[in-house]
Amino acid sequence: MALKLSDYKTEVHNDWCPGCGDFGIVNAIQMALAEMNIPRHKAAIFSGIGCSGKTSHFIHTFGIHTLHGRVLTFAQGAAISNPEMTIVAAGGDGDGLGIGAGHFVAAGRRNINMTYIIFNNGVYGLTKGQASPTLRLGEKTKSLPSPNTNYNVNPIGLAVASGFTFVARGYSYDVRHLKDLIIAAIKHKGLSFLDVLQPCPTYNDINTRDWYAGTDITDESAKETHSRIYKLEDTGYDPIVHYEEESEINEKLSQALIKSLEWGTKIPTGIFYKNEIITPYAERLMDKIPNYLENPPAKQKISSNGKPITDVSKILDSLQV
Amino acid sequence: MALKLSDYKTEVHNDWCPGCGDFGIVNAIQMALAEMNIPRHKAAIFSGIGCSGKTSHFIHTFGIHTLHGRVLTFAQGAAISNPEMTIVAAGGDGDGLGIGAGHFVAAGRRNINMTYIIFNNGVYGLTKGQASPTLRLGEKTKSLPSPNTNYNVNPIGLAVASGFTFVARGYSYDVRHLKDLIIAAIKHKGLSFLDVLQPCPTYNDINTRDWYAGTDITDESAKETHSRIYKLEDTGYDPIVHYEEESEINEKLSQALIKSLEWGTKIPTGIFYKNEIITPYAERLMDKIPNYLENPPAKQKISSNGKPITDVSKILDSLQV
Amino acid sequence: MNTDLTWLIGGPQGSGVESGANIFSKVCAGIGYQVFGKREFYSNIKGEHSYFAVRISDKKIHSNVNDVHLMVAFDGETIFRHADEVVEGGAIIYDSDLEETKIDEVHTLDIYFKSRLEKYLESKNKEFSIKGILETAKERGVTLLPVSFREILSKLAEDTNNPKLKGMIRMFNVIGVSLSLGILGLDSKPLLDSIESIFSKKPKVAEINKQVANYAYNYATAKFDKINFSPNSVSKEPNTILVQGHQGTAIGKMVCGCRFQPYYPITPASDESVYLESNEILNVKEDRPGSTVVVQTEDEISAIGMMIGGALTGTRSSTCTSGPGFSLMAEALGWAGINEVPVVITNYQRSGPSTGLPTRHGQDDLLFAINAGHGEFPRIVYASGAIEESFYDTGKCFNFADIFQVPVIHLLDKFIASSVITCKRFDPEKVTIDRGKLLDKIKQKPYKRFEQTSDGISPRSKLGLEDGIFWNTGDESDEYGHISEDPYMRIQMMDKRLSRFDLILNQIPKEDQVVSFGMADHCIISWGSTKGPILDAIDMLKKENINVGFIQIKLLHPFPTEYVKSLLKDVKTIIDVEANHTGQLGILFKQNLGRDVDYFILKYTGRSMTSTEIYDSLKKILGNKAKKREILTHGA
Amino acid sequence: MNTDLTWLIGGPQGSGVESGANIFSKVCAGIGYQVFGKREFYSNIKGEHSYFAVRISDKKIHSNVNDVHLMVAFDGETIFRHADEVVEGGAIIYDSDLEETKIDEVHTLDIYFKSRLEKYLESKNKEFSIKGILETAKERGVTLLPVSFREILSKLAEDTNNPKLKGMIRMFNVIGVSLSLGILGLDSKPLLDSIESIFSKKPKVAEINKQVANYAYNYATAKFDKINFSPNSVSKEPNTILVQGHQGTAIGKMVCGCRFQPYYPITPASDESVYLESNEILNVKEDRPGSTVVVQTEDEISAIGMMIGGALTGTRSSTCTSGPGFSLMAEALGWAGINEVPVVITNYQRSGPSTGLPTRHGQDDLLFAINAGHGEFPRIVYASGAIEESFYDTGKCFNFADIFQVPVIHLLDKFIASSVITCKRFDPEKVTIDRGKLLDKIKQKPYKRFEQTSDGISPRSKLGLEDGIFWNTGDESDEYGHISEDPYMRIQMMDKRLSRFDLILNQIPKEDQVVSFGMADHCIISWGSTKGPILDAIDMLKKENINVGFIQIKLLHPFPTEYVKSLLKDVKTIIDVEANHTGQLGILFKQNLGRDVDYFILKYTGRSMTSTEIYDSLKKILGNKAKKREILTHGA
Ligand SMILES: Cc1ncc(C[n+]2csc(CCOP(=O)(O)OP(=O)(O)O)c2C)c(N)n1
Ligand SMILES: Cc1ncc(C[n+]2csc(CCOP(=O)(O)OP(=O)(O)O)c2C)c(N)n1
Ligand code: SF4
Ligand code: SF4
Ligand SMILES: [Mg+2]
Ligand SMILES: [Mg+2]
Repeated sequence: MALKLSDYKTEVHNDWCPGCGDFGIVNAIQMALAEMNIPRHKAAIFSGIGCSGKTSHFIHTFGIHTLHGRVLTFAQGAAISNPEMTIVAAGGDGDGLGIGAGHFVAAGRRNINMTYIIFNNGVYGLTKGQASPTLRLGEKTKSLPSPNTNYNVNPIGLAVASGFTFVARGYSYDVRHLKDLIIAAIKHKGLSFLDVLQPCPTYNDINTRDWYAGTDITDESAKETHSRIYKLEDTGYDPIVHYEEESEINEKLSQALIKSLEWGTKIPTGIFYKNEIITPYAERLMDKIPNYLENPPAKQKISSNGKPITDVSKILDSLQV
Repeated sequence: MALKLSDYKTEVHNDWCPGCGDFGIVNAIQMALAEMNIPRHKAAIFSGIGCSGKTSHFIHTFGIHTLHGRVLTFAQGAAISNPEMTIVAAGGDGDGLGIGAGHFVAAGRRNINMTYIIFNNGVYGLTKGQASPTLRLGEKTKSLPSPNTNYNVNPIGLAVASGFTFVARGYSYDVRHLKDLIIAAIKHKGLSFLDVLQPCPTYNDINTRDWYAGTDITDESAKETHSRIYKLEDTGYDPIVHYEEESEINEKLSQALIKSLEWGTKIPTGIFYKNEIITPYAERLMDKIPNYLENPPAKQKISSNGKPITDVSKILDSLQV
Repeated sequence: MNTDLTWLIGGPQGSGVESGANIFSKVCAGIGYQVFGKREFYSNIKGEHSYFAVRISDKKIHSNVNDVHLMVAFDGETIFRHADEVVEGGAIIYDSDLEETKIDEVHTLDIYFKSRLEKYLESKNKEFSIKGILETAKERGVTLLPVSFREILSKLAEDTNNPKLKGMIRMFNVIGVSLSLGILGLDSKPLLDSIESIFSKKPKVAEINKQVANYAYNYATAKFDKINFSPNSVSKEPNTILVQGHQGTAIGKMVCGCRFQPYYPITPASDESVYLESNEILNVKEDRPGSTVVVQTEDEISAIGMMIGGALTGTRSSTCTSGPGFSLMAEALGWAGINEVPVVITNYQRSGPSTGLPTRHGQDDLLFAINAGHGEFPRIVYASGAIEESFYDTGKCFNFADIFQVPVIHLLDKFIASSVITCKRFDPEKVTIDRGKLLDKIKQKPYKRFEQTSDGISPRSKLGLEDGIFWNTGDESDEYGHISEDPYMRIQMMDKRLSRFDLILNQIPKEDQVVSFGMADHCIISWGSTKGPILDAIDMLKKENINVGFIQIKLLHPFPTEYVKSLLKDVKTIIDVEANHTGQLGILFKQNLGRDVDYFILKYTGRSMTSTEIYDSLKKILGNKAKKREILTHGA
Repeated sequence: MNTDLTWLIGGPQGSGVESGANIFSKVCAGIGYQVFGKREFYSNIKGEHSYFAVRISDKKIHSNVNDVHLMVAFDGETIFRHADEVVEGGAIIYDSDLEETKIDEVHTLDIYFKSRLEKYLESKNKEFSIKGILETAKERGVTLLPVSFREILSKLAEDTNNPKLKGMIRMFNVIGVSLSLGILGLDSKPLLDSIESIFSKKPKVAEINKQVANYAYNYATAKFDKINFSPNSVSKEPNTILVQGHQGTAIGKMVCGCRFQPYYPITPASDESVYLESNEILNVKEDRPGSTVVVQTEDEISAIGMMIGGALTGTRSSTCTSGPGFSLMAEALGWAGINEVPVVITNYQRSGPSTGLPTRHGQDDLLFAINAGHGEFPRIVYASGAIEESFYDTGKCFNFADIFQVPVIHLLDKFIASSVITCKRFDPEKVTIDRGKLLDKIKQKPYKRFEQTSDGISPRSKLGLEDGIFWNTGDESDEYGHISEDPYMRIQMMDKRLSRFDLILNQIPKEDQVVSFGMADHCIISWGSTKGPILDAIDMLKKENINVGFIQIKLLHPFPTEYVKSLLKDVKTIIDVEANHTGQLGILFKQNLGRDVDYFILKYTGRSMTSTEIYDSLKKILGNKAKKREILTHGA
């Protein structure tokens, strides 16, 4: 039975600020789940702490609202234990790239089959607008007492450098495009990362909807739109690593890194990098545990009538004196 | 009075394994301090936990042996409070790129004037040889029960992506070159990072001294050496960002990233990237606190005869009803 | 009758409730009233219900009470949630446009509250709407004062020929405050002055606000009678300040010389750091300006690491956090402990466990603060009971850290953090700075950081000090600070560090350890911000000629067992008052004195205690009608 | 006389001390002796002093003793550090090439030990060399058995025409073991068998080792007399295993169905995870193979997060750590608590605080385990006293976690981790698996994860279960798991979770809470690995017709107050035995029973207790000659 979009919505009152970019992201996730017709109990949304952290309560799948900065750790644990689930981790830029940056880097190295979405709004929303790691040096949002003293982190660059095998960027007000990216990310075999540009109308008065729309750089007389945002796929950009050769991989990596540095009047969205040649974690595990995917931890029978069925007699024999 | 190399040595018994690459790094640090003639009380070595963590006890300057993964946090706190000190942070690859990766990324964004040296041996030495984050996927050192299931982190790439403004690589058995790199790193205005390739003869039987020397790829009959290691400076590579223009910065960034991917039969050492155009943290602070460098936290007088001398009367006036 | 009046303002987060309350508090304080205000809010940025209860009095007050005398509601939720708190003779000013609002139309009302409300209205035979709830209030003798806020704006827009005014719903708070002042019969000048001072940098905004204020004020005086509880006139006490929760510790840090504060944002702690940063440049007597370097770190692990790094350079260093952040500091706390690094962690508690109720009050981290971090090492856990106290205690905490060379955990909480009170102007002259054995020059060489001394405390060098080189390590170490695994060295060093506990108990003045507010057969023990409501409740009982004793324990670790024992030796009934579930002070008390607490008065709804609640519970206890655990529930 | 013999082997880390001891233990166990061995080592990979003391007996033993009967030293440091432990009638086998070695030539000796040693030698008028220290031993009646290890190798090299053998100093351990067995008059066949089994995959290496062993064994029997303490012959008990510290919990985890173990390496915990991973593929009766997925994470924060994630899928999940790692888990522990996630943290304690003595023993994390994490939430803290026990307890811990839906902290320690013992073969048949209210199918819809039930425990769904969708949050939540800030919901949920404590105390069988080993006027209370030496010390006293009682407290939180009280009601003197400084169980005891402990027997040198030490202290206590705190110091 096909599920409708509304099936993926909960009745929880959504208390994000009016106009918040987060709404678009939740919609896009729900649309993606619906379009892929993923049974609700086969999906789990893990989220961090922040405005964005509330996401898991608005989606009618399993919803695990974790700790600040730790969403990837919980999500990976679940994904390893039950690889049949569709696992989406979601959280703020402070959550994922500030306090959680260490897990971000480590997750890239593991390449577990799941998706991570960062709500990139340049601020710490829920704690009242401090600078997040993506805010640029010297920028002063209205919520800051003085200009930001930190250089920004480049989420796309960091993801690529950390070994994520699918790296993309979306924009929270382009919900359809974002939905397509989420579908591509979920379908990707390995760890996929989505950096979503998400205006925070309450605290970030720099990277606003208007700013992304380029109203400040649009020559009104010319009656042209100059949205800062464009789509990589419209430029013929090819993000895919096609074959297993160092030169190919390096070329696609560097291309992604160089693209990730583009910011200002032109901001690329779409898929920056996609590599399905690097094995996902499950395959690596199967080198050691051949039936891992067939009989993963969550599926294993461990007892019968309250008695253990694991047979450790060989091990005990080896200890016997 | 000029200090001798021996003045920078302590009497602490060094219990690293015979042949450990760590010895060369400590020597290089001591040589650098001596060559720069830095008064011993003007320098502090902070270290993490691991074999490498013992470093601070062998050097006769202030020596702060911190916690696993936290060396950068302690060191940055000291560097901000007393910017007159020469601060060197040192630690293992597990320490800095595993448990400490989050601080690594954040430190890059801050660009505090200090130096960070990672002892890159591919393993967790002190806990008996587990894979460190720099060990490559599928590699199996003698201490591992099965091949490594994680992709490796690229320290140079990660440093560049994280905003470090001086990024270099040394080799622990080329002590003179390493010493020169350390001097350059200490002199750099901002945060400098040194990835030091450090064979661990006890646990890492892949990246051994011989391997770096290229004995496996050396054609004995040809009587040539084919050391894997070469110096970027010998190839005319220019790591420096010369002027403040996006194209220049991006070019030098991407060049460094591409170079950092080189591994296998050719391993570059030397300076990958150097950018003194990005302001160090102290300068950013001075935008808000003009006399910060002149009167930093550690130098401020706070009392006179046991009584506070800070005058908060203006603040209290503003609260007065 | 004395003045004792609670004014409550409520509305959606982001609609100006807080600034409305600030204006009201400022005006009242300016007139000379004592003020005690407290803010409640959701973990939300915009839209959820938030309110501010401001109590004013002509006597010193330390807490809120249950009763509300005048309420201003510019949204429906406030009426639904708070109407029942308004007492007979009190009044509700509300937006008359709301009257038809049904419960179901207020989307921010959670189903649990809704069902209680509906049950209540049903029992009173009222419809499920604002009208219904207001009728119940009216029946209890509450005066309803409907005002169309929009109409006021429209009228004024017409009068001033400024059509923009019409839609300025963010003026609702100023209207509410102005109406209130009019109804209370208070002078309008202080209101206009305070608006002017708040918007001193935006004269145009100030002007509009003043127009609105004037209009609403006049509207109220013309249209409504004064309410019963209208305040007496008072004379202003000199040297009074109106101060918010985070300002006590922040100004305390400036004064006592804290110059480095790395922190990671977390409610309700970050306000302190933001305030420190906004005042980062410091005037220094007869010297060039100083500064507090405030650094927003990547997480709390970094914050504590940086703080320790700063302290090693001799800088008085601190961080400020709350439960989740403090949990992350557990490991490094032990490092500071074993290396005898003086640092101060200002810990504003909130409701746990885990994320818990992140914007709500709690005192549930006491035992954790005492035991945080693996292994055994000395530390001090010290708690302040009020904002004013927190100013002076901050200086003491830094002295303790320096003198005893231990980490100090200064416990505060959300109740303190989101209160605003009047108190005597902080007096920096009363603060002393004692850096203990911190050295400026090395006399004895070679210098040994962990030298065994007669009192167990070694002279302390700092990074950069000539001839003062030392080593630190988280490992057990010798006197130089180099790693040692020698068993006898281990005993020496463990004994040295842990002997600190006795020293602390001997050297900290008794009155800084425990404050006794009088003894009686029944005696309250407590710690932290419950102090205010307890003091007020005791006062209420005193008026009935009932004496209840109270000791406030400020030094919670090491525990002043002997002193507390001596204070309580004649006490028959011990009543433990705490904002947590398990009665943590009671546990500590038993652990140290071996004596059971007789009664617990506990609250763990995340809302702070009122003096009314404590008074009621004490009455029950005194009348032998109480359960062993009295659980308090007041407050939306 | 019964057999009761301690054999000690020492040498630099990395020189084969451990494998030498393993061979010796295996041989003795194979013959039928009971074995209790313990390893001590520095936080170092190569070169620092390490030793293994193996006690064998024909009776069941549970600990080490102070006395050493036969010592094998293939380096100078071992002689310097341990010669004084060898008793009259005992013997020292040592490398005769070392005789001239001076103290100063041994660079790994720290100055603190050196100065004590020199003082001692000075007092005995001996030179500061191996010769000097050996003379003191000889004067005490110790037999010196000098052997040139190198010569043995040379001779054998000649005999076998294998010149490579000459330089194989890593054979020293096999030589030492073989000499020892010869001197003890034990059969050589088990030795050769065990070498063969150890090197079963490297037949050439096995061959050489056997040659060396044979040669050294014959050398000893030919050249030396048997020593006084030579063992009696024994008959082998069936179903005996020789097992190391980490294997109890690891095999316990396999049996009870733990299928996911994320961990971060840390001494002394990682061995368990490595062992689990080496045995990751599991035989399952009448089913396809199962597996334990062991993941090395980036840090302990990730380990606990992943573990929780795993547990949410219904997988029995666990992690394994020690002090510093556990500190980092404090925050997420609270998340597991508020979300009622069943997880087991196996916590091998070591000496704190901070990095402390990372390879040494300690029991100093008890109060921290009980209080870790901000806020209040239910958990179980459970401690095992021995390896065998830890196997069965592991299964119990997982049951507790599942039944009560709480995180369980299973406390073990370094003493257990680095012991090797003989015990009865673990019996998986005695293990039961009880997953509590874990659902396989949802019956009642809509499903509410935190439904209020009569016993306060809700049926538990898991990720992937149809119709079993739930939400979790670290925030306070409603029955579905959605955030709720409602004060009454808060009370309900806090009460629900914290009512767990009573349930735990009521439902865990008493004998799993506290084990009583007999009562007497004097009674020991203790927890964890002190159990072994206590039992042996009590046995020693029994031989003198002195009875001392002992209760081992296994369930430490919630504390079984009433049961302990009832057990101790007639006890006059309570003696608390613990490997820490502050007497943490004593604190807990006071906190719960209100009763003071009369004596403490404490050790915090990082070395585990011997039964001799406890016996000595008990004698002092019984003779009224003890201090309140008896501090133990034995062990290099
Ligand atoms: C350990 C810990 N430290 C601090 C906090 C407080 N905190 C809550 S949300 C948040 C930041 C949120 O910023 P971001 O991750 O960017 O999410 P956003 O609100 O912008 O969506 C912080 C610091 C916390 N919950 N836990
Ligand atoms: C919080 C914490 N977790 C684990 C450990 C145990 N530990 C000590 S050293 C080490 C790893 C060392 O590896 P690396 O950083 O690469 O240093 P190396 O020994 O290789 O120089 C670990 C995991 C610890 N000390 N603290
Ligand atoms: S504060 Fe910003 S991110 Fe948070 S809900 Fe409001 S608009 Fe969205
Ligand atoms: S284990 Fe490796 S890194 Fe550590 S001291 Fe030995 S050789 Fe060096
Ligand atoms: Mg954000
Ligand atoms: Mg390493």
